[in-house]
Amino acid sequence: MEKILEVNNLHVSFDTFAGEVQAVRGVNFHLNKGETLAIVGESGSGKSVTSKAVMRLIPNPPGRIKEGEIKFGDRDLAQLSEKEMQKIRGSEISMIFQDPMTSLNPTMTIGKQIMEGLVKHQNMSKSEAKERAIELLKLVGIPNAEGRVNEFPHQFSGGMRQRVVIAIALACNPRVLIADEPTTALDVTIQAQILELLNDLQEKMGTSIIFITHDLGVVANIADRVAVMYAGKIVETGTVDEIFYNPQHPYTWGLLGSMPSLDSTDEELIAIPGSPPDLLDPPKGDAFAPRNPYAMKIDTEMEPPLFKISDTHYAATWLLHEKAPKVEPPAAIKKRMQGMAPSEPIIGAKDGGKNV
Amino acid sequence: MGRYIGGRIISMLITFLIIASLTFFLMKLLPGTPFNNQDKLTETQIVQLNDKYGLNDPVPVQYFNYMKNLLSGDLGVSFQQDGREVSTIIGERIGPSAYLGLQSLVVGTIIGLFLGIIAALKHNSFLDYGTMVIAVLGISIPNFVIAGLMQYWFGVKWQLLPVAYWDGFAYTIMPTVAIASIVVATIARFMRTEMLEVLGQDYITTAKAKGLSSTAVVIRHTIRNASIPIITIMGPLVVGLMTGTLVIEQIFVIPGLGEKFVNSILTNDFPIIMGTTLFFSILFIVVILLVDILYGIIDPRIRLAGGKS
Amino acid sequence: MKKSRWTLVLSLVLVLSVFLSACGGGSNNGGNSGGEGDGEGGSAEQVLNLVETAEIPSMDTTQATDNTSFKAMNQVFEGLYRLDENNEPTLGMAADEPEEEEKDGETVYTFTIRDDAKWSDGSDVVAGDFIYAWHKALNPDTISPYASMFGTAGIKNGNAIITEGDPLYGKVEELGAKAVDEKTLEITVENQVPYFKSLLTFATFYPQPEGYAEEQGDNFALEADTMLYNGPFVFAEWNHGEGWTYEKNPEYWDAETVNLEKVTTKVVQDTATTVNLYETGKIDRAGLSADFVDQFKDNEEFSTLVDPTMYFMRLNQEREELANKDIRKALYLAYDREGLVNVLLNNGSIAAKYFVPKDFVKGPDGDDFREFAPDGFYADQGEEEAKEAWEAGLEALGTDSVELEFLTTDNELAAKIAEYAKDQFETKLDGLTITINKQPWKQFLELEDSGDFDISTGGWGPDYPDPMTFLYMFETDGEYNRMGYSSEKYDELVSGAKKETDEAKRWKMMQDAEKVLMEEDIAIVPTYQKGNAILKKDYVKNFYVHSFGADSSYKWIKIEK
Amino acid sequence: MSSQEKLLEIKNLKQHFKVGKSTVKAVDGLTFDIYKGETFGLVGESGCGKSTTGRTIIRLYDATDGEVRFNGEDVHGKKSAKELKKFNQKMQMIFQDPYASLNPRMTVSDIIAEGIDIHGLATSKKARMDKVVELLETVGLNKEHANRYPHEFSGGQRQRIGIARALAVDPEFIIADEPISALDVSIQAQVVNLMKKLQREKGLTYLFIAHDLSMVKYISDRIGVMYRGQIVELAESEELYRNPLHPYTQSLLSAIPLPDPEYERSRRRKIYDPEKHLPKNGEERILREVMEGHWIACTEEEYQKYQVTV
Amino acid sequence: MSMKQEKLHDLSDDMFQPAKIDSSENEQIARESTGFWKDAWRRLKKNPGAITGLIIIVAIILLAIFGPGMNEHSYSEQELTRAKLPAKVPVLENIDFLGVNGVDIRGTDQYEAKGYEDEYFWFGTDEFGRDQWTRVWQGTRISLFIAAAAAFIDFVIGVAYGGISAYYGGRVDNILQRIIEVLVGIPNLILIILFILIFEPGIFSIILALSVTGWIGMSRIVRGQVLKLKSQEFVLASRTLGATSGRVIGKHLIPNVLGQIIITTMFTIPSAIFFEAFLSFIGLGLRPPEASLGSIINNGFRSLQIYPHLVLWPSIIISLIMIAFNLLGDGLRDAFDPKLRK
Repeated sequence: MEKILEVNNLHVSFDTFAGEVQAVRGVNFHLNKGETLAIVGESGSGKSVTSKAVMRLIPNPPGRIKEGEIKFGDRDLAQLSEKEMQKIRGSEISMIFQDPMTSLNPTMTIGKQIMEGLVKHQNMSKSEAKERAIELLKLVGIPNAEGRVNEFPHQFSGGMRQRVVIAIALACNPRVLIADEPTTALDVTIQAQILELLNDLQEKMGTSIIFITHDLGVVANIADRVAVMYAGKIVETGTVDEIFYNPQHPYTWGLLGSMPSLDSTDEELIAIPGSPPDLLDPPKGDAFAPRNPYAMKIDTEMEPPLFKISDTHYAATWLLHEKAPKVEPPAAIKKRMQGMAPSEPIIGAKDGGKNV
Repeated sequence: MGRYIGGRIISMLITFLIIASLTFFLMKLLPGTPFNNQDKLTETQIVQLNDKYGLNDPVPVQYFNYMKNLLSGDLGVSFQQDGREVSTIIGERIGPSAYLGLQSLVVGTIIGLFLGIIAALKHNSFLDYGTMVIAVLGISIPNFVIAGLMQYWFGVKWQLLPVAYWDGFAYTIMPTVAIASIVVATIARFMRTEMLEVLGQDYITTAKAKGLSSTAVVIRHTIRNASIPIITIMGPLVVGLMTGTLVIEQIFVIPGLGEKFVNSILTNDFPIIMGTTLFFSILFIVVILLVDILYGIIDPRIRLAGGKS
Repeated sequence: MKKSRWTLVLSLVLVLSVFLSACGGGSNNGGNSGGEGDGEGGSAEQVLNLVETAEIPSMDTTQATDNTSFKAMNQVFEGLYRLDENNEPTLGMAADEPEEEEKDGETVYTFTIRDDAKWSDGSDVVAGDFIYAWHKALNPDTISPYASMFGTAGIKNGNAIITEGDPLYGKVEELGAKAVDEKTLEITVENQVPYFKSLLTFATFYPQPEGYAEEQGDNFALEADTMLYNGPFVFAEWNHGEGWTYEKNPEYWDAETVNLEKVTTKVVQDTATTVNLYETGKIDRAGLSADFVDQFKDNEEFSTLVDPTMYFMRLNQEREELANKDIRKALYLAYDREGLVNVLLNNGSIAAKYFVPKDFVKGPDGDDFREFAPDGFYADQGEEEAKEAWEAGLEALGTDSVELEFLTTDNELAAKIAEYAKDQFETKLDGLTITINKQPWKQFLELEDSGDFDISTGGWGPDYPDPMTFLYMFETDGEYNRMGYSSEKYDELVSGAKKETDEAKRWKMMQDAEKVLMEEDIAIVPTYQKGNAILKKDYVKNFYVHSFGADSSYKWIKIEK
Repeated sequence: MSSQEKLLEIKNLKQHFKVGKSTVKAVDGLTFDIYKGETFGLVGESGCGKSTTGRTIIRLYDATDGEVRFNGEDVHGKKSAKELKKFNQKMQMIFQDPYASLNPRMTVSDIIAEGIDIHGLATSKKARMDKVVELLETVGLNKEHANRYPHEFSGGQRQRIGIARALAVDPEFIIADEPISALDVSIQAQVVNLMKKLQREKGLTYLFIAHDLSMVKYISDRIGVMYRGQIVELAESEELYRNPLHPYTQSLLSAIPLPDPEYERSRRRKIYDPEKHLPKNGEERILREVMEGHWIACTEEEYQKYQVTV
Repeated sequence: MSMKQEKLHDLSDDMFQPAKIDSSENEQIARESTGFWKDAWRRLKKNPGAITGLIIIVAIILLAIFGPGMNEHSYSEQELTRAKLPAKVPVLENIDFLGVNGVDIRGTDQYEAKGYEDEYFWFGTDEFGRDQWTRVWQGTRISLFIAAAAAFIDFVIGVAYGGISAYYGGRVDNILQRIIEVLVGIPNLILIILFILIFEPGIFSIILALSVTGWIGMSRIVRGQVLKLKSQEFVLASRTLGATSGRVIGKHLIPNVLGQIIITTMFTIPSAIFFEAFLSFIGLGLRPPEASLGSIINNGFRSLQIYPHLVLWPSIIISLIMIAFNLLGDGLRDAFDPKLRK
């Protein structure tokens, strides 16, 4: 599989009044061509920062990429100048943001906002760009695109605005689309529509997507592979089935366990106790240790490396160390691992219009 | 929209009438009549003069007469400038004030916007502080001191500009600078705040993510959105400037309205006080209305019909 | 010929010291309204550039009340007489000195109007124009603030017509003035005064073009083109609030005497600006406030002039403390006038312990009025005597502390003088506290008029060349007494002098009156006689400044470069 | 669902807002009861009026029309300050935004003790502090947190502080207005577990407002589905999920993504189009009980049909 | 994947014993406790402009308090023989370019000329021979007092008015806002003259005059903020707890508007000083020999060209006050802005 983007040992810090906040602390992942990689984690886990770092959109100051490389083809994005980066943004890598209500310029027609990228990257004339903008609006499912291209953002509903944002992002046929919680602010039915749209578009255009979310339901729906982030690090990564049906990291267990399933009975949800660590002063050892009911002494001393479970599946927990005691995952997780887990990962099975 | 403006105009008229009435009564509270300074008048003559201008009538009668005349468009005649129509006097005075005010506004706004933008883009840098200090300096030195210094250095010492009078563009330069310094400071500070606000908005990130250059982001997305709220402070600023500043007008010998207004109050020239007050209020109310309408035109989010959406 | 130096003293215009009734003389060769272009040509262009501190409120001779208006009118209009270089009335519209005729104790003067007396539209100035203007001034509907001038001049029924309740009230046709024919004007005087002719130079006695004025109606004299001129100049331009421009009047009977082609006048209120304009050659004459004197006193173009204008403090004698003569004496003596005139004013003003000014009028013997007491009263007494008097006064009052309110205006100079007075009084007179009440001009007058003060500052300029223009003020219940002063002896002397026809006796009575006021009663505290510091280009010749009536005349000015 | 004692009865509740010249009918004729000790879930998409309903019940807004009876007393008829105070003590609210719901200028102890102060529930400073510490411990925090400021806490912690504040006055009934929608998944479970625990221990009754159907289903005994200011379906939660009758409910349920890739691959979404669902001849849909405890807004004709299907 | 696999084998078994995790530690907050004000102060400290402003303000306030007492002269003691001496400062007089050696701009040593060789007037003397140093600081004191008092009144009225207007909203708001519209329309110079007449000139009248319409700006700010705040959930929470309006306003609204109020006050003070200077310019105001910075500048202004020291020192101080308050105000705005909070 062709790796289109590879992030190695990425560190991002923010200098605040209180000191250096290490938001991302050595993240490694890659994105294959045509796939959707979901990065899951709670707020403050560094997932958004990671994605912004890829786009080099971390405001500096206070933020800065401390070290690491972001390989995009043969280029290292971390090293590019701002000018070179501008050529990549919007044309080769695009981004969609969380809140469609605020991510559009309120005083510019949506047509112009779409056209900007086209004019910049594809040297289109205004009229060409406008035509293309209308096409894009149609593509993302906005009815009466010819008329609406001249309207302002406030004349659109939230879901429609998010479609516009997607149209902007897709304008130049980017190879990578980074979607930073694009459905979090939307209602379920609208969310479903947007997810369907993204799936469709990916099929049509073959774009690789990094999808950032904290909603495991959405992950299950859209992802091919999943990276679970905690406290600025990736703690488990694998295919979607591996993560959902054979999770290995206690944090992943916690995440999965804390969601009720529709058929669940009255049993208590698995809550992860406490709060994520303060990245101003990350704890020694495994950052998850204080919240981990299975924590071992080594967790408070040393950071766990990524243990390999399969070719695609890695997890950073000392529980996978040969000397670690075998632990029983919580009941709900066990149920997942036994009952529902298919023996083989079903990566290729994504095709075939599963959604309406 | 038509209905909205209609409604606004009616409420404006009411406000206007209340201002007219209150000013009238307040003015009547000022001790003395316009004729007590005419040193050699006898009591009889003062009575006669007061009679001539209806000043001996009971205040409600005077009020009634004044409002009656006002509504028929008659502002009366000046007491101090014997017999001249108030409207004529305002008419001949407003020109220089308005010209100077608008010129200062334009110059000040341009420089102020520029400084504000620079300061915001270089937030917390030396340039930011430097720019703000310059902006603040503009309002930090009393403007009669600035004006006096300029007049001395540019006018007398170096003879670069005319010392005073109102006789062409060269004559407007120093007063413009003196007045614009306040505008610069106000606009620069406001713009800086707005810019910082806008720069933190999500749509700026969207624009950057499109790959636009920093310049394009600043010009197309930031400045425009940051400038819109400036319109709100423009209203009072325009009125303040158009109506002239007494100090600058005196120093540079500009026959403007500010000087006339202050002197009318100090000489109990009732018709002029009323006339200028009403003129100011109308100007103020109208400018505010225009600003609101303009706001609606410039900011697509605000639809006039429903007020702010 | 009442004219108001009052407005001079405490002008309408606040900020800038009105103190300098600035006007400037001289010219340069530029000649446009801005007066630019120094050093352009050889032969001197007859252009003069001046500034004024206030705009002209009125050009209607019957309505004007202020200095600026009177000065402007003196250049563009002319009465039967006008003042010359020596402040003497010289023939104006009158062709000759009038014929005098005594009749039943009344004197009838018959004036002949010059044949070549013309309005600027070429029409004749006729006797009826005088009568028209004078009637207008007296008519209750159009009453002139200076209507009392007719009474002062002694013109028959002048007082009665404007006195409400008098059988003649409002009957203007009863005035002792008649147009016998087009060019003959007959004036009946019921009460002869020596300054009669001088008064006729005053604006209230100017003619108005009857037909034209009627035609213009309410617009008459409101703009440069709604009036006619019969003086040496006409208004070429009158931009209210900005300034005005005179041009030589070709129809003027004495046009050949007039040298100036053009005079520009701008309204400049700020002295600093005035000085800067002078320094850059934009104006030819500038009045200086004390702040600028040090800067220019070594300059050749600097000069000072003394005015017959007096400054003094009214002591409200209805107040218990000030009813005490010792207290008044203490205040009179405690005040160091030398410091005031030499340091604070610094403009040629003279420290004064008298009320009728120096160099103002000469008596029948040819001596200045002041000769009888050249240094004023209590001239040799000072601080020590002040303290003694103060102690005596306090004892009489049975107290050891006195608080007095010092009413003054917001005029900068007036405020300064008040500040100085406060310090003088408080440091020299133990137990005295002075509170300064600084009020805008209008309110100042209101408070002073209603007696709501202890001490107030005042100034007075002459309306006609006679000590009476000062002395009549403090008659019991006089309009300008305002401080509750009442002395039978004084009243007797003043009213006697008014009636006395023997000049020498009259003179003596007036001197006695001043003595009563100042020496016996110490009714007021005089402070100084006004001086003016002036910068004038030396190529401006014959700039005549008058001690009463209009401030100055431009008729004879010549530019010599 | 212990007893069937009605704690709260809502009849024909209406809340209309004037926006300029037009009127927004945020809540338009709601009728439902909440039984003592149960959790009643109210779901719907944003703008359907569910939050307004909660706020109107607790009198943050004055109802345009309708009746709210709490323990048999008409809440909105109450006038005197004393009665109102008593009511405020019985009914409490937990808010959505953990950042906006705590006053940034107050310490946690002052925030929690606000109710104690208002109702004079503590006799001394010490008693007040003890109560605060007790409440902090109840919600899983401790006394070291008492003197800190809200911004120092994580979202979950803040939400728990909000719960402690509501508990401080010992209420019987709590309106939870989307209490977890702003929280991370792992934290949502903390809060939900806490709420359940509190319900067990203190016999609380909840009105749980949310748009997250899986969580609502998990916590609620009965659920009302709101659409455009009205309840379109109301049933016990199991029943509602198993047997959704209203097309809108069906569309909502079919749109929820579940953390199960297998299921997701096969999920089919139903689309609700209100235009196509307009009742013929303009008849209004009324909430009718098609089977015991299962109510649905329908026309007479539809009602007949539903009865047949059921 | 950086750690080498083989190294992992070296770990001791002991390390894999369950750790005792104190559950309460989960909730521990590592950072030191910071209230809003502390936080803002920390941010302010990092802003050199604001700190410079603060230092200048403190220095000027101290000088205004102690300056007039730092020499033996009083602010009203006149002595015309020593009028208009330029500045002369011991020690510094020897450094020529500072211009504080008693020599006027025309090169005459005025101290020598007037016979005051042994005296020192640090800022020179005015036209009455009063010590300019004492007067300037006395004036600063009065200016600051007037400004502070006016700002205080603006604060009280503005906060109450704006607060009530926004809190009660609806009709009340409508009426109160109309009143403001009218007030803005009436020329306040008329009102000021009325005050000066009724209460006689002096500090009190000026403060009242400044307050007539001065509070409107404050009330607008407060109104805007309260409108925003009153629908915030913490306010709703307080109301559901049965809080009275007084409590909601006092405990919730005001403390949250306070930042804005302080910033506004920072800008009210300099504008009050300026307005007072304007009143001096048109001759209204204080009762001499009381003086404010404005009136001292105005008096000295005309001697600018010949006695620059009369206008130089007070101008520098008034400008410093303006700059300092503006810098501090801007700094506070940044410091209080929650958007910049991390």
